Amino acid sequence: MASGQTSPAPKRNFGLSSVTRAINELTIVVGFVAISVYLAITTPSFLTSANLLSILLASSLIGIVAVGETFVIVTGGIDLSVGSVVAFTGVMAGLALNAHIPVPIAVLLGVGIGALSGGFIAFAVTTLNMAPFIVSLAVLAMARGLAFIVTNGNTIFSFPDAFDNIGGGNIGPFPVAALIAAAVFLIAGLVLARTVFGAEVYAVGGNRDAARLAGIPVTRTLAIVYIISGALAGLGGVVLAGRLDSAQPIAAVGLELNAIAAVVIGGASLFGGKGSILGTLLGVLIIGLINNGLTLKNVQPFWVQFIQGAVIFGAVLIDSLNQKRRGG
Amino acid sequence: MASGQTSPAPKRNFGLSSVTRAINELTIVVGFVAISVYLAITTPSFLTSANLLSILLASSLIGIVAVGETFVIVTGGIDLSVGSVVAFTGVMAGLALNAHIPVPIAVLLGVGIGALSGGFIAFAVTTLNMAPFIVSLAVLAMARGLAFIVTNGNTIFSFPDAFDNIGGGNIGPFPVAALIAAAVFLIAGLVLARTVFGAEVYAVGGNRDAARLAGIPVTRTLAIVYIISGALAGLGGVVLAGRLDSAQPIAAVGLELNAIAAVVIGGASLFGGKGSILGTLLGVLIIGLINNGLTLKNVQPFWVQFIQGAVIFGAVLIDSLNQKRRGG
Amino acid sequence: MATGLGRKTPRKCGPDSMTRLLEMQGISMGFPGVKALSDVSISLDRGEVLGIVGENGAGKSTLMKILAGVFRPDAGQLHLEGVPFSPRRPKDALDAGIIVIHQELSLIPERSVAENIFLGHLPRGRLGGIRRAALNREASRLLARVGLSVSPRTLVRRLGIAQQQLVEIARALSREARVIVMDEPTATLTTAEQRILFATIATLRNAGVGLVFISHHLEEVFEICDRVTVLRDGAAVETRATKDWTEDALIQAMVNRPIEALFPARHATLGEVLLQVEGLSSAGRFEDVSFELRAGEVVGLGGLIGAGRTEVLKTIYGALPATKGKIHVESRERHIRSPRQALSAGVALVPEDRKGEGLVMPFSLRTNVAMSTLTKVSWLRSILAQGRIDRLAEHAVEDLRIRTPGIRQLVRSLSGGNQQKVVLSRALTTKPRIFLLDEPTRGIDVGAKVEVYRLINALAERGAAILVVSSDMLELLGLCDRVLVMRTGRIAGMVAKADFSQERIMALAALG
Amino acid sequence: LAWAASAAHAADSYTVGLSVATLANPFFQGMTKGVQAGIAQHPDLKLINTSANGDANTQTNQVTDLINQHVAALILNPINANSIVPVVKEANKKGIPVFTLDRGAACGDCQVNFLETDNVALGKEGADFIAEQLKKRYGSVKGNVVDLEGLLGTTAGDEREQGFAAELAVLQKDNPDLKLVAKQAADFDADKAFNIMTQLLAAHNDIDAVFNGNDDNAVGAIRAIRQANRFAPIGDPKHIVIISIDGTEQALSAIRKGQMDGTLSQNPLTMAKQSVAYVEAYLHGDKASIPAHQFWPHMLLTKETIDSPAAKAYGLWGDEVSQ
Ligand SMILES: Nc1ncnc2c1ncn2[C@@H]1O[C@H](COP(=O)(O)OP(=O)(O)OP(=O)(O)O)[C@@H](O)[C@H]1O
Ligand SMILES: Nc1ncnc2c1ncn2[C@@H]1O[C@H](COP(=O)(O)OP(=O)(O)OP(=O)(O)O)[C@@H](O)[C@H]1O
Ligand SMILES: [Mg+2]
Ligand SMILES: [Mg+2]
Repeated sequence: MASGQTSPAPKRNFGLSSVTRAINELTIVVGFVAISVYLAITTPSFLTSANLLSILLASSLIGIVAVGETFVIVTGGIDLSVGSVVAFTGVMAGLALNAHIPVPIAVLLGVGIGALSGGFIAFAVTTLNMAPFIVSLAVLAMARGLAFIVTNGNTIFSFPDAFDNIGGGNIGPFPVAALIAAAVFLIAGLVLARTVFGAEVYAVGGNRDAARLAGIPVTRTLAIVYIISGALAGLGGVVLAGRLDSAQPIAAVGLELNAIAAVVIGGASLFGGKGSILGTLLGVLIIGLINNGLTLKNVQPFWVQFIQGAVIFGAVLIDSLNQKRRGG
Repeated sequence: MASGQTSPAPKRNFGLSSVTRAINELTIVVGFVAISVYLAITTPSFLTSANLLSILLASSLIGIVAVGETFVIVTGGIDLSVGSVVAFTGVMAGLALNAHIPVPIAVLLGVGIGALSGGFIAFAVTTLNMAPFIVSLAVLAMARGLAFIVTNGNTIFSFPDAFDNIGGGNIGPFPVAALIAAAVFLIAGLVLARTVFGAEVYAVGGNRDAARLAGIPVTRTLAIVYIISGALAGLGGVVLAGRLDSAQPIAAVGLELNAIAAVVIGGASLFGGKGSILGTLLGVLIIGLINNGLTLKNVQPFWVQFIQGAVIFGAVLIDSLNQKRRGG
Repeated sequence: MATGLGRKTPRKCGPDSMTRLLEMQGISMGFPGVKALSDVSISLDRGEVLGIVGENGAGKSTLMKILAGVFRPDAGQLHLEGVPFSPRRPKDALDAGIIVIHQELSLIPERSVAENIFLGHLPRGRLGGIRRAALNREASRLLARVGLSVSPRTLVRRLGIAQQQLVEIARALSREARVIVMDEPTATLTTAEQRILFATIATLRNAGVGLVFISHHLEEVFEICDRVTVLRDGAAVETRATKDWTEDALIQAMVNRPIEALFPARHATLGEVLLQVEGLSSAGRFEDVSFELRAGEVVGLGGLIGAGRTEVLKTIYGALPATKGKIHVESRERHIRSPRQALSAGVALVPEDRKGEGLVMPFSLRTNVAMSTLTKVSWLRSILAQGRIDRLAEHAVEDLRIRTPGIRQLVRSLSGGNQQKVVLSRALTTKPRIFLLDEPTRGIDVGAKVEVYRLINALAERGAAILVVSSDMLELLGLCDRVLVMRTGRIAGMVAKADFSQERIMALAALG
Repeated sequence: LAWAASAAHAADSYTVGLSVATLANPFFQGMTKGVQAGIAQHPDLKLINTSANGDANTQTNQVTDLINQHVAALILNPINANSIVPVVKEANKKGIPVFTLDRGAACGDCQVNFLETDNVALGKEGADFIAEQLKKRYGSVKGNVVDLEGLLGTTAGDEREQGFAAELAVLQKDNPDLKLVAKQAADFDADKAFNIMTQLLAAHNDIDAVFNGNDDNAVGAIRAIRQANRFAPIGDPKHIVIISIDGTEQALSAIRKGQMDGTLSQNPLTMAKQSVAYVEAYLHGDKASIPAHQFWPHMLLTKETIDSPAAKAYGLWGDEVSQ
């Protein structure tokens, strides 16, 4: 055994994975920039600060929810319940406020109920070993039902200003909701990319059996991920109720599909192990940009859905062509 | 080393697989029977032939669509577009009829457009290597948009009787739509369980790389599966338009989630490789029974969604507990 | 080889027996950052068994995947019976009668054994229906030929990994073959199955089929092959008739350096009992397993496939539930219910199925190595310290001589043996005192094997206790201080070093 | 009418089947409550109530189930006037009288009575209201108008838009400075309206008035104006006129607070009670008093009129329904 044996010198692919990832995100960035430039040129009011802030504001609810969805999707799961949970937590917080419960407690209640609902999904997925898709589909129906049951179908409205400001206030020129979303993105981005927990989330999504045998607390990781998603949906419910000064049991129908679309446009794989908060941010902003463009350009409403679908398709198409070109 | 040496005799696993499968389906059957008995005892009008036929009729649309979804899910894919495709093909067939195109051609047009839309998904999934979830989500939005665009948002109505009979007529005591659904289930059941194509569908879903290495035409199999799903959604669109003597661009919103729920209640796994048409039939009928029961028992509408969610959860829970008990 | 379901009679010899059955000429192939093959030429005659040996990552599997139509070469030609041949997908190769049993198992877990065997050419009846009766009948016949006695209706999911390997072999026999390639078919097999496989190979050879046999077990290569080609660093360095090779020459050609002893000497002193297992049972898996491991001791666990060795290891490790029994680690009773608890009790496991349970394939080497010690390579046990992770991975690459372009290489693109080293290096990061190694040298080349043995010795010398499951009899005898033998879920007996012989172990493993 | 014979039901109690399009909007709740209240006034009537959750096929299935239960009469609030026709005809065949609420069945006399609000008129009056307010502000009908449509493909959304667009076109002919700066579908969804309005406010700093397809759209518009710091009280030259349709509790509250100019109120409660009264009359053989079609009156509610005796007489259903 000659000990001087060397392995073949690393050639051009040292750190390839991070370069690859950067290129991946670059594509989205390019798409993002292209749409922005197009809108800036064709629509005078696009590049005003009021308009740009309005995009951030419009993206804040879906953004908050999409962050939670990112965690879930990176583990290879999916959470279809978030739209219904936004509605349910919104009306619960609203009912609490109408019962003169102080604002901070009502906010905590909304987030807490969201976390509980996430905990329920987590329990079913981990302990009962049920498929996330179907569990969260069941919770989608149950949470929506509960939202109607507790409100008797009525709109709950007229909340204290302190509450409304969470969704509808401004700090300086910045909408509070957008600031909250920014904080959520920042913290989640650091957690997923830089912490032990984040690494565990990726490992569980990459290969659950291997993660378990490597000593990673798979059950705990999965549970936390669904609780995060539920809690953020709860936060979304609070933000939405505040923004509209009212909470409706029918709110946010279909929000989950938009959130999932944003996460996937951002480069995550529904098979798990792949995705990032930065990607999700770009995905959310692309959707926001497009909606903004459609509004600014006064596109005929009939076309809006079609164009949104085409954009989702285009974004993922570019990503997959890129991967192909790189021989992935 | 003695060369006549044999490995230890197989112990408890002779033919275990079919027993397992039978037990699995048995659970659904038991659930199905339990619900039926409960309704029969507590609701006098449940066991009338008119009511039972109405359950079949009510289940026929979701059933036809769920059959296509079963093929897709067994390959490990998913088709979220079916609800929108039902609406789009319905209005296209309707427009054709209103342009005095003969009924059979209008029917073929509806089915054909559905197949085309499935072909589009197939192309994106196979050749472009895009994730089925996101492709079909994009098609969901695009097909819905197209349905609005071609109709200008209007309802298309007043079709020839020959067309309406497809969805709303009877042959003897039997609703034509239910007979069509029965035929679809029968043929699909035979194809999936008994043919080489069916085995290939399972193989592609069970382990795609292995299937390719074994020389199975993976791309073709996947393509056919999405085309089947699209074509059956098209057939669903025709049946629905016939039944309502009208076609609306807003029809069948969310139908995909119900169809997927039925397939999963029927024992299919969203990871692919597992599922059966018989299971899907039971899943569809359970959903039909529950909706019927909720009306017959005059359950307050607010509770309906909650109960539907709870039933989905319960069905899959039983299945997973069973699997656990067997140490699966 | 027709099986009765095949359409034509078996092709014995080509029309022109002067042309070679198969020629691969000047094959080159690169992956991003890796030149896997450069200008490799091999040839194969009818009725010949060609052995291909080489270190991990030498390019053996890549060459065969080119033949199978999985990869397309960057340069080079293939000729089949003198006719140019360029398979674009696996089906092309299969249709031409080239059957490859790939190194990675490729079965459909939720389908029956019979369907898996005939996958891709199921007997088609009217209207595309499957002829089930014929299918099961033919599958039974093939199963008997490979010595696997399970019902053709059993789901593959229910089979152990070795049984699955036999199904793969049966699958190759189901096709009308001109060339059969076996890429490490014996890696998971015990001696008994290996004997049956060799008998089968002999029959195939006599029927005029050309075979390529890849193995890291050189004694097997010497036994079954007519010629042997050595690949090193992507190049074919030498081909000779088997009789012209000696083991030393072969190893020398493979590693380009001399190997002194396959099993290096160990100078460990036995210390206190580190692991004591008493009456351990796991319902339906194994019963009443008791043994102890001492510091500095290397104990083998032998047995036939399906004996339950993997299950014993996984149960001690907390990955499977124990239904009875006690486990003492360093004289303290421990209730280990999860791998996490096992690791913190100082017990590490290297699983046998590295693709399914060992590695996260789409992740980098670095991430895979760090997976068990994330909190230790972080600040405040929660924020990852990238520099520490890099150093951990770099050390792993150095210590175990992992052949990789860099620590950020995806493990998916490492060769099998190097992947195994990554799993081993991860187990080392938790600094355990008790090692449970399940087939630790499966699919590893000789050079790497010796390194693993040295590593095991070094661990033992530092006072670790090591339990090694292996289906390689020579390894058990050469490496271990004593060998426990399992039969159908029970410990059938123990063989002390003084009594070591293959016959003793086989007798305990197989006889009633 | 051939099926009238079944009114000779000898039973002393009748089961009435109700199918509303959805319960996702307070208006339909008002309708359900109105039917329930009406039934409660008649001891001989019992109710089975269902909601179709916005899906025409579900509604057809539910009505089929009700028919198979042999209800004595059906009160239907169809999702779509055309798609309900087959099942209405089915009911006719079985001798079950059908009463339609808010939206009819497109088969003429297949229903005993069709009671609705005039959606086209609502849209038209919305345009007129805006014109009037602008005239007050500028002395002439001019200014920039935003149209937040309802959900496309629904009768309410489409007919209101139709009425609004037609009237706006008429107004624009005489007043070329009356401009429609944006028309977007807000889908009867407050959050969607909020997002669209936020962006429109960023793009146009001179919006004078917003027409809303319903009160939920208006809620979103109001909140967007507040968030953008563009709110000015009614009467202020910078005030953005908000007019919508329905009269939900939240709209009433916003009008009282001066956040919103007005809503064209319907009254689903009284309308539904009336429908039950027709059912009762019909089942007791009194068919002469039942009109085939009837527009239920609507009323413009503004800060001035909302607490007037006239409004009280008309009924503030939004306030009543949540009690
Ligand atoms: N899909 C792939 N992508 C990138 N590199 C690959 C891929 N497959 C193999 N390689 C690289 O090609 C080289 C040859 O690998 P190959 O699997 O052919 O080796 P091998 O001789 O079969 O080794 P082993 O004995 O370990 O199975 C290795 O350096 C490996 O890392
Ligand atoms: N098809 C099957 N159905 C049920 N149980 C099975 C089946 N195959 C194996 N088992 C059980 O699983 C246990 C161990 O199987 P496995 O092949 O993994 O054993 P092993 O000794 O670890 O073999 P290996 O040599 O492959 O490591 C045995 O107790 C056997 O009874
Ligand atoms: Mg190899
Ligand atoms: Mg084993």
